[in-house]
Amino acid sequence: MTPSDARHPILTVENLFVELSRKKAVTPILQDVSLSLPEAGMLGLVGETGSGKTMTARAIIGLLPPGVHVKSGSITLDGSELLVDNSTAMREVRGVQIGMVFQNPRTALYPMSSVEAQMKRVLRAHLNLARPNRATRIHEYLRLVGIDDVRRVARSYPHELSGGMAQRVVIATSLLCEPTVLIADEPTTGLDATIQRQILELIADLQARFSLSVLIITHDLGIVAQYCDSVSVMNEGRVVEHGPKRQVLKSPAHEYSERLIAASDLRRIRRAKTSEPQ
Amino acid sequence: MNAEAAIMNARQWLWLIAKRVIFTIPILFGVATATFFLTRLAGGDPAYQIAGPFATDEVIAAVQKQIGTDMPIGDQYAAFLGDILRGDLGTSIFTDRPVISDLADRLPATLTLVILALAFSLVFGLALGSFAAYRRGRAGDKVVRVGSFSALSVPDFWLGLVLLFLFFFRFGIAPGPTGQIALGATAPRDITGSAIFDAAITFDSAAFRAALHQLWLPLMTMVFIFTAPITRLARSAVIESLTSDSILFGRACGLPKRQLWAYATRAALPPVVTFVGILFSVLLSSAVLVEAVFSWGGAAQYAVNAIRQNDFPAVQGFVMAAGVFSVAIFLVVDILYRVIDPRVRL
Amino acid sequence: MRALRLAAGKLLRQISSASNHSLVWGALIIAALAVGAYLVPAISEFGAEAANPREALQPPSARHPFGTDRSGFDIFVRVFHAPRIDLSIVVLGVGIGAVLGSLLGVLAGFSRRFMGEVSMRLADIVQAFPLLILAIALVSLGGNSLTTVWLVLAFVNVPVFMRLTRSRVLTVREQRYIQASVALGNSTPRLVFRHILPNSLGPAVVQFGVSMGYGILTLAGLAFLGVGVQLPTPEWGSMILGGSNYITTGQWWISLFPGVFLAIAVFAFNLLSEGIEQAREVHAR
Amino acid sequence: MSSLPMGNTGQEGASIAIAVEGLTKTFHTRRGIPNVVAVEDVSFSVETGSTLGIVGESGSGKSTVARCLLGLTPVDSGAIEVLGRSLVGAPAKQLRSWRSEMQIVFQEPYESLDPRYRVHQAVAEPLLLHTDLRGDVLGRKVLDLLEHVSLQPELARRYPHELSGGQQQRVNIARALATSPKVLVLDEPTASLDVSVQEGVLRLLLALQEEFGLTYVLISHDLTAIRAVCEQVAVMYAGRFVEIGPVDEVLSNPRHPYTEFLIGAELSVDPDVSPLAGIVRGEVATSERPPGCLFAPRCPMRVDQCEEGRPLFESVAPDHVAACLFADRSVDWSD
Repeated sequence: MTPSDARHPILTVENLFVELSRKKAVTPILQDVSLSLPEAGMLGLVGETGSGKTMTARAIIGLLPPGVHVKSGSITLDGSELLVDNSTAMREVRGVQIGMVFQNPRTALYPMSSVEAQMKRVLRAHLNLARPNRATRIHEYLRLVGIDDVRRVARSYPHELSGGMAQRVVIATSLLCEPTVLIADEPTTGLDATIQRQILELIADLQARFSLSVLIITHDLGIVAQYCDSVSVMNEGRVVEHGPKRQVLKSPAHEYSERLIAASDLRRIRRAKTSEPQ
Repeated sequence: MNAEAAIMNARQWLWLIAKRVIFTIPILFGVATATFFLTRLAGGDPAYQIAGPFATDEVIAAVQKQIGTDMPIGDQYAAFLGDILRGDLGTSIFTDRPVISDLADRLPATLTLVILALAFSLVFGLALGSFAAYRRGRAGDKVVRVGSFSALSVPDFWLGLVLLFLFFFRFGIAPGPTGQIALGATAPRDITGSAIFDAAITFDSAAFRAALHQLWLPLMTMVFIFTAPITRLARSAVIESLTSDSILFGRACGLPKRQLWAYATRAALPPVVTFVGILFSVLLSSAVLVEAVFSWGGAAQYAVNAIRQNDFPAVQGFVMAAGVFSVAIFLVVDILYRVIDPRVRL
Repeated sequence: MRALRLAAGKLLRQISSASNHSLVWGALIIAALAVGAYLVPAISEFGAEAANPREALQPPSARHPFGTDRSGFDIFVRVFHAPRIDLSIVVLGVGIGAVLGSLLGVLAGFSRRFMGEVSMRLADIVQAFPLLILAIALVSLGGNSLTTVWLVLAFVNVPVFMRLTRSRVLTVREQRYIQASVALGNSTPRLVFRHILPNSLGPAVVQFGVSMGYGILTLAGLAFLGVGVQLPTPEWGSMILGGSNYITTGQWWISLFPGVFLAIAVFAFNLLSEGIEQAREVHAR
Repeated sequence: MSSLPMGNTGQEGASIAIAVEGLTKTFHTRRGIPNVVAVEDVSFSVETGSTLGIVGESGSGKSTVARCLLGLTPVDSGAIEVLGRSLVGAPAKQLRSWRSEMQIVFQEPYESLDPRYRVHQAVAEPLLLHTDLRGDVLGRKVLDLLEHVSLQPELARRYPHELSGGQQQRVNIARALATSPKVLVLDEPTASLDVSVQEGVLRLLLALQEEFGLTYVLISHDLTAIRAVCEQVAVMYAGRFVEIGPVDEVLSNPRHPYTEFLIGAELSVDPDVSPLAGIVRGEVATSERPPGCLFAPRCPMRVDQCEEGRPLFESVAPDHVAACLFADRSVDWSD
């Protein structure tokens, strides 16, 4: 780990090994992954398909897919170890201390209930609020994520919402019980440029207002460059480089990060033809 | 504002139901047409069968005149449709009573069996299927999977016989194949024709116990068979919803297990409900055989006897009635589906 | 001879090491039933239709492993003989229904509009009837012959396959590779036969196993009601019927063994169908 | 009506490969649901051997334009001329034989390949349809094509699901190039690929263009890809072109507020280059089509006049037009 950030880390992952066992074969998924999310900071976790970035997020929140399990390592949230075999304790972490936002907002919401009904269930799971206060809080959070027509959206079913609107509802739901950490797994992939900007600005705004610590998982280096403080680059299940974004993006130390940054800058492949004077 | 929305909503629902009911009219018409032509096509002129193999030409001609088959086929068809619209399904040759009242007497017995079997199979199937889904890959799941897969292959009528042998002949805890009401047993006041239902609504506990005693074995036969496909379907549907993004998000929000199970099971309901519509006509087929095994005396057994005795109008009447019931179930399922799943609503 | 044995052993090892157990076992059981239908009667001392009233209603013994029925028929031989009737009629009936239904399904799926709608409503109507009653009515009114039985099996299976194939065609034709094929310059007939059809038949193949199982049950159910195949022809359903009156007096073997074989046959076809589905999933991945 | 936005691009004698005039397409949906206007009055032309980029967000109608260009979707009105042939109303058989000269590569590399065709079968298909090549000659040609898109010959016997996304897209490109077409429509060819793979595919496309003198239409939502490959760019919003011009000119000097926003919204990999401060509110309205400028409901410069009619194209620089009443003014994003 590079202790480049002076701030106290709220979430740390140390020497995490995760593997997939199917029948007799064991495939390593994550190898010696270490991360450090500074308090009230925004850390970008970048990598390509299959690099293990999503698995890292799911290991943190304790929701690895069937057959995938942690072999060794440590994950601590505000000093306390999360990798203890206790599902009830983990349930008190999810939604309460760590909120999570997924890539596909329209399938993340429960299709058979209205927005308000499913948000109420999340609220009831963690907080003891009187009935009218619940509705007030839900409306308050929907307004917080930039929804103007709160009453209509609260009554809507997920399939009636656009992708951007659904992602706002997902964010509102995951923040409903005031977690201190937000993990956003490709929160804007598949959304249009205009909507992507809206959602990213919203996350940045919420982060500043509530001193949220945000781990943003993405394949898009542009998001890292514009919104994060620091970045960890993953490739084939390993963190190959970590550091403040300026340092990593401007003078990458690892050969893979260098290639990734080069590939993201498509300007380089402009053909010779157009650069000639016409 | 809210009341207004509720009225709007109710109006939309009424309109939807009305639309669906109107859509069934051509299907019912088709059912009637198919009944008429299929029985005519397959059987030829029923007069020959009614009159018997040794009848003279004059007798046949008389029978033809009596049942109307001397008319051109188009006129016969028109007459048949006209009769149906008046609720007249003809007169049974064997019982010499209107087919419609014969059916009215016997259908409740059949429907008791079919509807109770459907209800129990649904409850057991959903429970077993969800259970297997939640314990996917573990021992419990394997038992349910192998069990339900094997049960799919068991012939219902044979199972009925085996159960009779075991519980009647060997253990003596079930009655023999003696129908809805055993000879000499306490019978409830006959209101609908379904012994157990009549006993229940007249609070006749002795008759209820007697009827239940007769009912449990045939019911068990059918429930055993039909729990299997529902279990398999429910299992795969619950697995699909358990692995969906929305359950993952629910878990990430820290929802309690109870809530997640409720989510997954509810999301698995639409395919199960759709399947019930298909299952109903299979259940009616099964009832034909189970009734025969247990001498149940319902409409299905009536139809089989009618076929054996070449009782042409009775066969036609039963096929028609069964078609109408199936269409009605399709209608109910279609509306239920929309109630359950907001995505296809209205 | 030795070489033959070695080859057979190798084949068996290969089969048992294959990961698709359902497919292998389903096929093996069906093959065993088919072979047994000719092998067992050939080596048995009893004929499948040889009555022997002096040995009527005998419980299972070394001489009659499955006992005898009221006419003194040896149930063992008859149970093995039965697939000759059961399997051949059902293969014929369901096979014709499947081919016809799938073809109509492709047409209905491709001509989406009017014809598609009309044929689907016809299928609705046929499927609204309880299948067994329809079959009984048609078979008994149509002269109670074996020809009518397979005709009826074909008839009731047409809508099943039609519906299935149509919905698959409707999905396939919206696939991107179909659009890509049009863009490459495929003509409509070539598009249908080279791209849409091969990609649309999978569910029908899976359904074929299920329909076979259900067809065997239907045929036996008909025979149990005394419709279609009749005693003394060896057939599982009619044999169960022959023993049904004796079940309440304790002669269980007459109905039990035919039922067990009937269940095994249906089980094998269900297994086969599941195996095919598995194989398809592996291929599609 | 709008004027044809692109005339002569300055180079004398350059031939036009694609000419589209007043293209309009409405999708008629089921009763009760309003019809969707996908493309409205779109006109453009592409010079032989050059690349036009069409950029827009989902639902802007850019993919419909791509399909209309190949005659895959019938148009409501307008004229489409590709390689001097009028596609609108052409008989199906004629259209089919023309397909050897115009091809398309779709966004989804896996979904575009028939799952039952091996790689060599997929690449051979257009050759079987349009040429007399058979047997060994055909086989050699297929291997030659695979080599051209940098695919190892061992992959020829694989099924699509046994290939990576980048390899699948190369198969699609090889198949599209098999009959040596002159026009290639690329509908988001790299959108579903990882960045490092994207770069390789775009490089390949450029090399092939150079080698065979291909004319490209590149449909994309990604300005970086457009900037890398295209000479001309058209910006599409809600079914209409709002700005067209040379790519450098349009992207460095945008005259339509929507274009300006799209450029400003780009997130640069360089942390020192910040994006535009303002963000466009709201979302594209899919069903309502007011009579005025379609962008007006979200536009920071909107005045009442904007709602009176569709703004006409205004020429702002040589070959550069924008359909905005304020094409000569820059946008004030402070909001």
